[in-house]
Amino acid sequence: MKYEEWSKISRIASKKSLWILHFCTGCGAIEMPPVMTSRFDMERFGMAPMATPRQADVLLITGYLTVKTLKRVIQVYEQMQDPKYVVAFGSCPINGGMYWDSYNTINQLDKYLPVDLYLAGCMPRPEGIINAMMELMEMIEKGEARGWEKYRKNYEKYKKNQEMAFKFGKVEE
Amino acid sequence: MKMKEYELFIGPQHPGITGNMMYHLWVDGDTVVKAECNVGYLHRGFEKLMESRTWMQNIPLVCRICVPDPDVNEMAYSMAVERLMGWREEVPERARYIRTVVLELSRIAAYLMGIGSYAGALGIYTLPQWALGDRDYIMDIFEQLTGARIYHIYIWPGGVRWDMPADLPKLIEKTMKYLEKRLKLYDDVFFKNRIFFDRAVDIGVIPKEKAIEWGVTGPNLRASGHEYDVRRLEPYAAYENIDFDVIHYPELGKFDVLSSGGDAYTRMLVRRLEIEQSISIIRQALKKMPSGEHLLKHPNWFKWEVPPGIAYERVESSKGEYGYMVVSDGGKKPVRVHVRGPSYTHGINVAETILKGANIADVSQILFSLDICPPDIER
Amino acid sequence: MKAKEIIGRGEEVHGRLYVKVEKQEVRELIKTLKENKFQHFVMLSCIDWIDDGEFELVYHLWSYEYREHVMISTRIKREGEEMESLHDLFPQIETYEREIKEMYGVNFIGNERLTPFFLEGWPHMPPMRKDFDSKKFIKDVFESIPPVEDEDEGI
Amino acid sequence: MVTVVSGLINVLIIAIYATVAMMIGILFMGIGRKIVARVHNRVGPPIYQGFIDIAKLILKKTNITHGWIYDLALLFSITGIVLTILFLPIGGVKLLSTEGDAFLVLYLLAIPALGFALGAGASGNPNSAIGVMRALVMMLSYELPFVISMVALMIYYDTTSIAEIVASQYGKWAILIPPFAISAAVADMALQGMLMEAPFDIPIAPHEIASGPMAEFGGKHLGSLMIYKAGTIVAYTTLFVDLFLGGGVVMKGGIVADVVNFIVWFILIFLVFTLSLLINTSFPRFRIEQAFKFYWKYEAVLAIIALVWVYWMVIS
Amino acid sequence: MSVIKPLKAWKHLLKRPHTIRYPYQEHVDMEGKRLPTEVLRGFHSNDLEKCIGCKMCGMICMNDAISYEEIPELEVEKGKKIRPIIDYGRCCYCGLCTEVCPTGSLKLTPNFKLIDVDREKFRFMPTQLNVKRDDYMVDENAILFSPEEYKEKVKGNK
Repeated sequence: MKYEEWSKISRIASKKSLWILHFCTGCGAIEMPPVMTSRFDMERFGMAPMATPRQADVLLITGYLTVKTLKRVIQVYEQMQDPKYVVAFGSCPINGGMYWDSYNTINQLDKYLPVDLYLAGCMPRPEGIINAMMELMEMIEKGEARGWEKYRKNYEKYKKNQEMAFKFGKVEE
Repeated sequence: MKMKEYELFIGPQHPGITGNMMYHLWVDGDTVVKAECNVGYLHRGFEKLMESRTWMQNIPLVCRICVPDPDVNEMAYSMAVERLMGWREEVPERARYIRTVVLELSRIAAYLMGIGSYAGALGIYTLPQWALGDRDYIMDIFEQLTGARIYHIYIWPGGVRWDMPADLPKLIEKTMKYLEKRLKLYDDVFFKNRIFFDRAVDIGVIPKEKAIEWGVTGPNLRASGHEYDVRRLEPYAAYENIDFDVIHYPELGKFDVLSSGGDAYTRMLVRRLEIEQSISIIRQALKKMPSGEHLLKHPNWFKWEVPPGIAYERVESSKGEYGYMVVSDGGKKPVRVHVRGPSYTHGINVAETILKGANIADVSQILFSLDICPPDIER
Repeated sequence: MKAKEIIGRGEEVHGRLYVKVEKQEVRELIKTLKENKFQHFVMLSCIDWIDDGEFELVYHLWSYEYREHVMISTRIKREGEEMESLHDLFPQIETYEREIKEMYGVNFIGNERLTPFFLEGWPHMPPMRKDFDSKKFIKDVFESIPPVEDEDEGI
Repeated sequence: MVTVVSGLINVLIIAIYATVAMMIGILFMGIGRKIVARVHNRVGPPIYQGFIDIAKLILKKTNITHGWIYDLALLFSITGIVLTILFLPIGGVKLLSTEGDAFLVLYLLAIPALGFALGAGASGNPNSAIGVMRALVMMLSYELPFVISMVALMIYYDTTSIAEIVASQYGKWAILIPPFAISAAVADMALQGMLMEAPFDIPIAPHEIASGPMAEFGGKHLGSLMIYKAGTIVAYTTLFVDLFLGGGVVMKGGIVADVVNFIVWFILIFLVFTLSLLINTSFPRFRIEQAFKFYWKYEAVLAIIALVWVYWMVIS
Repeated sequence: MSVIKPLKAWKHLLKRPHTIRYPYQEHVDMEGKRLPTEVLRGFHSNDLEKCIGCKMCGMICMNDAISYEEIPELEVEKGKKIRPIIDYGRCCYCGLCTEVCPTGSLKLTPNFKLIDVDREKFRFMPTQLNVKRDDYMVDENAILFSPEEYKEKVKGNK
């Protein structure tokens, strides 16, 4: 069994059983319960909410991120085990959304975490979330979801950006 | 032999926490000795943003504060602006009834989510699946009425944005009948369940005499025995000519009173019975709804100046008393908008006092029974 | 207005009793109101009147029996004036004071829990004050952080 | 030479025996999630979801370990479970069941739980420390009624070998005899505790202590933990079926009888597992001291009543 | 306070679950009406001929989501040649721009499906998309209601 077949099987296996971390980081988390429960039931795709980062594969950034949450999100992201994926919901992670001029929210999630997939909608609908998950599955199967490798390679750059955000820019200002 | 106290973080990433906040517990064996709340994970500085937006631009911003129950914000903000503009009596009658229907539908959706997550904290995963699945039918109603599932941007100062379509009352009536049938099943499976009684009675008690002083409002206050409801104390929308009774501690309808009140058991039953009240309110409102205009004429949105003054309006949300203080100096933008989220007192002072002496297993149950919504606290 | 008889002064603004008092009388007023059935402390707000150079602290009280709302408002200087803490009357005042200390920089004497509340490690001036320009803050803090490009795109 | 070959064949049979049992366990996890989903009024995952989950976990790239105790503890529990399965006759096929293995199985019940606790303890997460304490208290509480009901069985059939009990139940299942109906109910509640299904899933409560001992397990460790869970499903339901439902022995005779017995055994453990799952869907979770009181007060009394009744029947 | 009553939950085993198998089955509400309805506030659609480039929508939008771009080859009798470009990394789908648009050319369509890896794809100029319900929706002839037309439709049945 050459390496390609083996990694293909592991990709198909991880595609069919994506475990999502139970962490509502922003206001988009209100559209997760309908997807997780009986009306849309994401478990038929093998997806299940997991309590701890160790067991999770997918980290959902549902909406805006304040600096305080960003610290916890990065801790949780680093605890998750590779291969891990980040999906960003709504307009806030793309370019700041409605809180673009708020002093406490970060505008572009891309500067701090490698994002595998963006999803439009100021609070995407459950159908949108399921579309995004199906898209993520196809990307995993084709091997394009390489966010975690990007994080490993540019680790110092990400860390520098995160530090600047945590200190709210230059301290002496 | 005093066990070494160790600290436990019910952190922002934890299924047993309602939303995005953190409790720092000092634990001795199995009981909590001291609890400290750490919030601020969802602080977007709403009030700072509102000061840099005109009166009409604030409406889409305002409804994003409390996520499970968004219409309450739009209503309170719109009432405050109407009060300042002097439109309080001129709001069309039909708009008042549509607002009542929207608020009650939003309350049922928030209660279903509250009951579902509480039952999940107790360990029965059937009820969250049912409750949140049935909540989705109400989201379908909102989508056809307002054009969006969660953030409706539908209640404007002076009325409602669009009129209610003709075929919607039929759909609302059908959904209400469906919900009533489902509520009977919830009672059999959870509310009359022996283990719910074992786990929830006399847990996290808010004593009746201390409840008002701690600033407890809403279902938690009514569960402690006070018969106070903002819809009855300061009627708004169309609540004067709709009769509903305020559920509070001693009268729990068909459920037997098993505790001294103010505990998690009574709080959940008050929420459960208020769903039935909301269903009957919606039916009466739909029956009595007159025809007519649904929105007052707005001045030009770019040059809209609200006369100076300070106004405070309160609305009964599913979490408690939701208040908006709006201060205007006659300019195009509000000088100050201060939001009184009901979970401000429930989440910090009340939770820290009643978590003392609780068992670790009951910490998440108490927090869910208080139905704390963290964006209320830090806006 | 029943509250007007109890206090004796204040004018009715939009259906609420609005009372302007000096800084020292606030504790006295709230205590009398608390005895006469105004037991529900609604909230404590702080309004920044930057042109008059003052903060306005508004204490909101509500009585369930009379169904009336009283706003007790005092004015304190924007720079360096302190207010005494009233958290012994109502426990939740302590949290409101924490928030106002962090957002406006008003120091409350006697409140020992004025630790940072919402913002962790905030080095700049309190953000809710009107002279804090958040758009400029965004430009030089968040915009100046460079995006992370990948040197070799296709791996 | 012959003994070596037959020895090897024996080892091969035992290996197949254990893997088949594990595969059935993983299949049951998939079917179980489907049944629970149906009660939740939703569709639920495909039947083979258990296999996919374990495959995904084992093929994870990184693997975070907290020292060698943390790694070996899992092997400790998997061997314990496989050993328990080997000592239990499946469908009448008696593998290692000898005299006095009833007590051995009781002892083997404790090993996997200890291995599980060892691993969780080594992971250093406060949540899993609490979870370990709860798991041990749970084990202590459901052992007592289960042991009493087993003693009642042993007195009635005056043997200590499970294979004997299965054989002597050929015509008449033990559950049909009045006193054993009570001890079967007691054993079923204890089974609920062993499988960690609600209302006794206190150690792995996600809402209270972030899935307790399993908080730190991820990747390959979690995969082996799921195999251990699949093993427990088969082992404990087989134990219950062997003791009270005649171990699925319906026909005697050659290969055809073995196949029929195997099918009957499969159906019986499926029914017992489904019953425990359905109880799981309709009850919230006990607190740990309530569960302890439930087992030691109500269950133990019932078990003693059945024991006394059996003893009186045996004397007269 | 009973132990037998909760077992009533088991009768769901015989019933068909009310889950919507979404990508393979339409999202339908209780009365069989297909969702999302025409009223849903999704992506914009702008009739480039009717639009006069008056920048009113840009002024009302508090998220600065709308910027403008010159289209030289547009022949237009009155108004400027600039057309709005909407950045869906800022837009909150509130619809205030459609309420303010004097000529009524800017409308909100029920289309919501936009998923991509690259951030830039979320910023585009909404043209008069003959909004084909995206491929997950079966119904091709999407009736396109703007809030004003919707009001007429509703006013009819007062």
